Amino acid sequence: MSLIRRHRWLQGAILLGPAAAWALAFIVVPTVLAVCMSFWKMRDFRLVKEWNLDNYSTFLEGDIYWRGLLNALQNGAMAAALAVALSLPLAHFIRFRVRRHKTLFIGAVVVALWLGYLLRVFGWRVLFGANGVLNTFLMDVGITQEPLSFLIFSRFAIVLTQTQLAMPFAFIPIYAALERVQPSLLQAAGDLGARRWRQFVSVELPLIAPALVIGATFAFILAFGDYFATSFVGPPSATQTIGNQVADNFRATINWPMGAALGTIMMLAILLVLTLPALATRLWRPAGRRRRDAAAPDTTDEGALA
Amino acid sequence: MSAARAATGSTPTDRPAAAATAREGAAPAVSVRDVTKAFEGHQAVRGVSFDVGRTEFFAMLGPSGCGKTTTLKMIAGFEQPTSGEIAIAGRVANGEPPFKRDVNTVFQNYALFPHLSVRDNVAFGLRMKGVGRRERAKTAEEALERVGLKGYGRRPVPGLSGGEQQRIAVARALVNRPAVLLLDEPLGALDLKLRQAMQSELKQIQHDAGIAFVYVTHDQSEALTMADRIAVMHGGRVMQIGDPVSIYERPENRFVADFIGESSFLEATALGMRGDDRVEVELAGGAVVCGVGGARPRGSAVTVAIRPEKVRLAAAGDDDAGSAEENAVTGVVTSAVYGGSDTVYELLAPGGTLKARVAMDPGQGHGVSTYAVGDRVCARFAVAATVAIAPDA
Amino acid sequence: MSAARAATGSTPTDRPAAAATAREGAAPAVSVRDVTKAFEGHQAVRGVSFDVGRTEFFAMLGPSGCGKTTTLKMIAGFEQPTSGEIAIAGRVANGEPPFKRDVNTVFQNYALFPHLSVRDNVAFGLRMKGVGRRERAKTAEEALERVGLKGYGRRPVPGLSGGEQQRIAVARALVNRPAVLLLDEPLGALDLKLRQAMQSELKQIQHDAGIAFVYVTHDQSEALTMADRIAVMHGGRVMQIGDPVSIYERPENRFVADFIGESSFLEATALGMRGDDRVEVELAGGAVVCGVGGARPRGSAVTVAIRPEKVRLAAAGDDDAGSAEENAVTGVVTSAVYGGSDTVYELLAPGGTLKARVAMDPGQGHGVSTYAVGDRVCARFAVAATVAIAPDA
Amino acid sequence: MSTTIESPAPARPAGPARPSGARRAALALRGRLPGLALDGTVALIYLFLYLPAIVIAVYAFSAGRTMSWPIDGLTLSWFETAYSDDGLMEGLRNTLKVASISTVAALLLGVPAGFALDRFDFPGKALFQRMLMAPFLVPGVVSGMALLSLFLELDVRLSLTTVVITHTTMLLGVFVILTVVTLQRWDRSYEQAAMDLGANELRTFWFVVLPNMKSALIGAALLGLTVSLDEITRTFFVTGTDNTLPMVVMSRLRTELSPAINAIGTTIIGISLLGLLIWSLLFRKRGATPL
Amino acid sequence: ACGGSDDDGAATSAAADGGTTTGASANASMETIRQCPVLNIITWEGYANDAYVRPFEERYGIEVKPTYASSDTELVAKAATQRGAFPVVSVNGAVRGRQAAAGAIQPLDVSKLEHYDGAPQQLRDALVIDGETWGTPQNWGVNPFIYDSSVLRADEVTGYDVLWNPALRGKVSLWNEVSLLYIGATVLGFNDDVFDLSDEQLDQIKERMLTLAPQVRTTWNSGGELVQLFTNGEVAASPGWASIYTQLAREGGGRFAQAVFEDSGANAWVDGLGIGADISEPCKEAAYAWINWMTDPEMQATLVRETGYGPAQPEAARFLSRELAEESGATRAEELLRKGIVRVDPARPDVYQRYTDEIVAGFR
Ligand SMILES: Nc1ncnc2c1ncn2[C@@H]1O[C@H](COP(=O)(O)OP(=O)(O)OP(=O)(O)O)[C@@H](O)[C@H]1O
Ligand SMILES: Nc1ncnc2c1ncn2[C@@H]1O[C@H](COP(=O)(O)OP(=O)(O)OP(=O)(O)O)[C@@H](O)[C@H]1O
Ligand SMILES: NCCCCNCCCN
Ligand SMILES: [Mg+2]
Ligand SMILES: [Mg+2]
Repeated sequence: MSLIRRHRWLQGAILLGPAAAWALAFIVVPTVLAVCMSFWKMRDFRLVKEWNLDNYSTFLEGDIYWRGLLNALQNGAMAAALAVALSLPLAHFIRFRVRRHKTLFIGAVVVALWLGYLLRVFGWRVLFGANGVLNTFLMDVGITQEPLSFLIFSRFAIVLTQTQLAMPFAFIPIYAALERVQPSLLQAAGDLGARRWRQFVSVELPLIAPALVIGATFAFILAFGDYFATSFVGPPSATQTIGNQVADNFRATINWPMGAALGTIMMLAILLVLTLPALATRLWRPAGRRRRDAAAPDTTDEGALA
Repeated sequence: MSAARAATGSTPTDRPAAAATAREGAAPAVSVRDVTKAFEGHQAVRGVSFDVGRTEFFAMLGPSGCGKTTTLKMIAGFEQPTSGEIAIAGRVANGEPPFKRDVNTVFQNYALFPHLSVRDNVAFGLRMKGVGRRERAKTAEEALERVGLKGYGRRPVPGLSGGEQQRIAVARALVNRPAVLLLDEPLGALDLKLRQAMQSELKQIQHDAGIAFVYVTHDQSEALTMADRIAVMHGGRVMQIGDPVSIYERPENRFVADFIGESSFLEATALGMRGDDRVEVELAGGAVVCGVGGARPRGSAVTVAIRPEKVRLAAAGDDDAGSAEENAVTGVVTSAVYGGSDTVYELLAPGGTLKARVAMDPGQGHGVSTYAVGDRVCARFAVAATVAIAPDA
Repeated sequence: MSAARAATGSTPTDRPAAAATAREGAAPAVSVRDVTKAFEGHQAVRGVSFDVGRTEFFAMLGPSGCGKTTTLKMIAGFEQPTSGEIAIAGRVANGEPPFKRDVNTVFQNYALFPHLSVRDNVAFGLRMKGVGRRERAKTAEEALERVGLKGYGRRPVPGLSGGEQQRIAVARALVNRPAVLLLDEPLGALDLKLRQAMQSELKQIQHDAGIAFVYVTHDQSEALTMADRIAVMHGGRVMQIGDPVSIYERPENRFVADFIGESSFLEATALGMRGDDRVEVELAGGAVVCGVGGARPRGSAVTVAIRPEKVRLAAAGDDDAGSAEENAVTGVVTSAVYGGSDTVYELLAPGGTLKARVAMDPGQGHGVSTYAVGDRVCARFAVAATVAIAPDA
Repeated sequence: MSTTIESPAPARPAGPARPSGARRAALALRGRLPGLALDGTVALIYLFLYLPAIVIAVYAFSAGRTMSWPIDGLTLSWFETAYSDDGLMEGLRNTLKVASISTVAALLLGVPAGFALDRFDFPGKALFQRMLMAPFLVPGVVSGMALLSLFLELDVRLSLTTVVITHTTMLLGVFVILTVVTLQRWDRSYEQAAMDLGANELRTFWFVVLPNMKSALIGAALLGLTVSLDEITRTFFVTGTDNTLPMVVMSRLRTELSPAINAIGTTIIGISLLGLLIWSLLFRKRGATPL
Repeated sequence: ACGGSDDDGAATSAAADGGTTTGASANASMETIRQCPVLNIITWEGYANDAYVRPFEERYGIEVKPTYASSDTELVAKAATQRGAFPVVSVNGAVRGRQAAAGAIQPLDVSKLEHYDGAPQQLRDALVIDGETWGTPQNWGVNPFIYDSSVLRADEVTGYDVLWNPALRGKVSLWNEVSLLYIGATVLGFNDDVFDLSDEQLDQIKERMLTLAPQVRTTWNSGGELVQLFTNGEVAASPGWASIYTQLAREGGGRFAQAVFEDSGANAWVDGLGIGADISEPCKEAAYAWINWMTDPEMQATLVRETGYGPAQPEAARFLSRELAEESGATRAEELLRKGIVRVDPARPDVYQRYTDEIVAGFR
């Protein structure tokens, strides 16, 4: 009996071993290293392993870093809200209204990604430019005299592109959760007098609440860390995001420790943002007990995020 | 189609004016008129008509895929008929969404909301109607009490047993005081004992609530014990409508005879009438028997249906002749299966295989089979228990 | 525990040497010895012992959650017993993985591999044994033919009906020629007609294959009609083991009497013995009846169990006395439920409620209830059909 | 694209004898309105998702160099330019190489691990799962930065290998979780049936579990490829002198903005959409969704 | 100018037969060079075009693989984080110090540079620190101010003050780079040592530059980006590069004009070629071959035609049309550079970068 136990333990170790080793080498060690590095400094463009808090005090003092963090948080929040808001009707439509070729409808959401992020951002820029399709049309028709300038190099453009960037990633978990909502539950609600909208609000939404949180989280993280859209279509003031600052410290100013410190701060920010919805979900369900019901994504989904 | 029409025994569908008149005064709770439903070329329901009285317990009975659920859904408003008309409490409901219909449904899988507590499930309909929180809670608790689940209000739904969920689904529907309650195999998932307990409970609830129940089941014994009237369905059509006794004792066609309870079918040829509703036939193997049935042209093929439990057996002897009230055929036992309270024998008889379910003689203690395979026996069954139907009807 | 031990009627578990001896020669196909299984503190099986003969059809019968599946899984090797011993064809199997045991299982949900064709499903076991492709295909086709599914080989599994899947699952298991076939409620998902058809088919297959079947079911009529021997389980224990007739006619405790078929229970006090195995008791309401049972101290509480179908009713009259062979009690009808082939009456009788299932008189055509609620009737039932058991046993 | 959208039954022509006909038609229309509004919203959402692609495709066929409106005539020459552009083609090759190797590597590491996580309990399991997801959940800059720190510290020469390592690390957690989630929905009795029929653990996994995870694995692989093909933020940190297509595109966008890039993008999305169409027509019957 | 400089004839044939080294040693060095699997070059876009790369690859039988940096800082960072990856590193006056300090490049062996002496002294000096030669000049330029002639008249464009012209409201673009500070310094007259400005001066610059906010539509990071901004009508004026103007002149149909503020502190620069640290011997040989290849006067002429920048070898003028020789300032390097501010490493690059970021972040 004990032999079998050990045998089974061994089986687990063999299956888990490679992934665990990989994770140790490429997740744990780099993270620890990056955190350590954030307490070191550069001298003459070379890394010096002298422990200090300078990078963090620079962060605390530097107005520009705070602005970078706030910009990123704002981007994340907007994209999360909009990506979820757009994913919901889409997912609902595919789940409950599309009968055949669901694959096509779902796949089309993902394939939109395959144009490549850069080209997608670029496409918006072309579309919204002063000589772009939209402005030319508006001026030809006579709706506007001058090109609309808010369309591009603006916060509006950032929100638009980042929402588009993040939407498929919000859509996937939301659709997966909706796929597990039995239509009979909505029918039951209708039977009990709920109009379509109430069916959606009172039954559908609560059932997929955890997936909404997951989808919003994905969208948030993508937009929070993104800096291509901001520098491509944003106003100059928005080009400073904390993600951009991390990148610049590595790719430009060669201040790795500062970059690592900002990266560490990003990790902390994400951790905070991730725990908030987890707490909220726990409060959301007064019934209390965590349970695996028909619609909620599996606990591991939640667990991984919480 | 013809079977269905004939079976309704009410206003023919090609005279809508008459139907309209019927709606005044005490219109039926549900009136289904010549309804069909096609799914992408597949006809799920093919011209179904029936009325359900205001306080009637009406069962739709039939094998899997016969269109029961589809018909129920059309009454509830989840599906729209391809043709035909559905009226609820005298008002044509075609095109109306479910939330405007004065019906409620108990779903096959209960469809309780997993994110709500038991009480919030029951109170859902009231909430949709805008009833205040306090009153909602009170009414829901009362409804729970009525189905024997007092004190369950705060519990979460997942984890409740099938029987409990079933009763909550009923409470959730009844709390809205609908004119009609639709139930789709509400007991299908429960085990025998619980099913039996719930059957009488539901019957009681229907009686107390004083409303119409439309009850879908594929379990004939459930339909027989619970319903005031039964519509037997097959392949999207209604094969017969009637009260349990007439459905059981006077099946109109082979499908009903076979689906409701058991029947043996013997092939025969019509000889002539004996009285108004008795027909005399000659079994394929030679014996002459008499059964209940309408006029048949002499020489036409007839099928004779006999219920196994209506057959008495005796060792074959000299006096194996029938009488005016009782048929008698002689056959050879080909199998005998012990079943606790009875034994089922199969006889090779003229016209086919005749089954006899012989109850233990109540006076006798142990269940020991009386006849062995190979024995020649005489089977007797009342003329009143013999039904002559059209072959393959 | 004690019930289970007493029931096995074979080698007591505290004498393993004797058990070892028994294994030589024709050891039983399966031998379960004092097996328990605990899941995280919850005792699912509590000391179960039984033997299954080489060609026996053995049923495990009991309500949901009584430990049937768990016991079966331990035989199959999917679970390991917490204590006790399991031997297959005389060889102790504890600790052996399923793929080394000479048993095969037909799963409750069939567990047919959805990614394989019907033939590849059936041939799976052969493939694992390294049988060549040609021979595999041939053997699989033969097995399919045997279960009446000739020509189904190339079909994909999803989309097959329940009955078809069930037969494929049987073919897939049988093709490996196991010493024992384990079946976990194989017919649970089928509807009544199909279930009955499959019952005789399975019985036939078992007979033809000449191997042991261990058959789990919670349907008593299934167990009664199919099994050579039945183990009735309850709460992880075996309550009684025996052939169908003795289980049905001589229940050893209230659980069995109630679970197998229906029983009425009347409370009584022991008066004394009448002969070897007849005990005379006085019902709580006063009447004296006699039943089958062992010695009881005078004055001790006794429960008397009577099957509804063993009770005959007559209008209450002057000669309502019992005889040496027949008990008689007088009661008032409190309910009468028509059920197609019979009517069930409930009587308020001395000692409790007495049910009587009165079959339609086969000589009578229509099922009309003979007695109405409130009627006083005399119920008669044979002494041989009256079983005296310990109260709450 | 023959797709069917569930819609309420067509309104029946109201019979002449029925005064309720007009009201019923109005009812039917009103009942259909919310559905139509949803259809419209969804059409707009797809348009939103594909607008950039449409714009890029239009300019891929536009003769002019500058991307202003209206376009200056049509041409296919940008496609020719693109396909004969060594830099772009090499980028494309590198991208496909990186995406496929890291997807396969992450599957090989992640599926067994997910399997073990489904079967075995050990202290810290939840933490371990979360840790695996971290590289996917943390912004790309952070995980790119952390891995670059490692490579710098170890003095590893940046190359496609470091890119593959980075992508594999990013995908690993996703695949583990997908495996665990799939297995949780998987009926164990299939495995028991296989063992019952004589298959040991390994053969059970190979012959029964794996084939049935196929669609989940295809979905995972597609997701992996999707994410890897388009990865820039992490790649940016750890790439050496060999570049993936997004990196090439980025450097091109910074300099000449050749419409050849539009041609590449148009080609990729065109082929993907075609593939998707074929896939969904082929697998229509099973209704298997890749995700 | 010391010995070793080639005569005209030899230089002319350099491109054809691989330089002036004798046959035997040439073969030996060819052998060595071929052992360098790939010649990786990190440089600006435009400095590794097919026009130079293809014939070199044919000549030496090895592959040249350019990696492009989009900014000075990226040039430093990439070479520093990937030490040993790039045998050839683009070095310029503004980054040589950081590149050297970070250990990204190694000092050159001047004796192996065939055309070193052909470059004007001022250009060579721009790449020397403390007597060590870190790069050999390749190109130079004075950054022009580019504008849309339909928005500004030429006579309005006299200095960087023009950025504040009301006609340019919302139509200005700026290079998102520390050169922003140099523009501010010029406008404020801090011409003495723009590479070592004090915090007060930087604060003043920041304040002044932020008054540009209403004028600025967006900033640019790369030449291609600015070309798009102009051609798409997004902006009407921006400081730029000669190569950008060259491109705009080709595509814009005379709409765009440039002005070089020779007398009011134009940004001037010298780009050179250096050799990366930690590279193998064969690749080092190949790197020298590339440097000699690119500084050969005839190839320099090609470079002028491709980019529009001034050639580091005045000799190149011989292979250029008179117009182009004039326009590129081929023979006037020292004169033109003296008027502009030739960029060198700032004393405090991180502080400069922070001020730049803060200014940009203050635009809209
Ligand atoms: N939405 C649908 N699309 C296509 N066919 C359908 C649809 N719903 C039902 N059907 C088909 O219509 C027929 C009748 O189905 P229905 O569900 O009404 O049967 P049922 O009598 O309720 O059977 P069961 O007892 O199995 O529930 C079946 O053949 C079924 O496959
Ligand atoms: N893996 C398990 N972990 C914990 N408890 C279990 C497990 N398997 C079964 N049980 C419990 O053991 C008891 C017996 O279960 P088992 O499945 O054997 O019942 P059963 O007789 O087959 O019932 P059914 O008729 O419902 O299939 C039940 O209470 C069940 O909840
Ligand atoms: N297209 C080539 C661009 C080269 C620009 N060099 C500018 C150097 C500034 N230090
Ligand atoms: Mg149904
Ligand atoms: Mg079970």
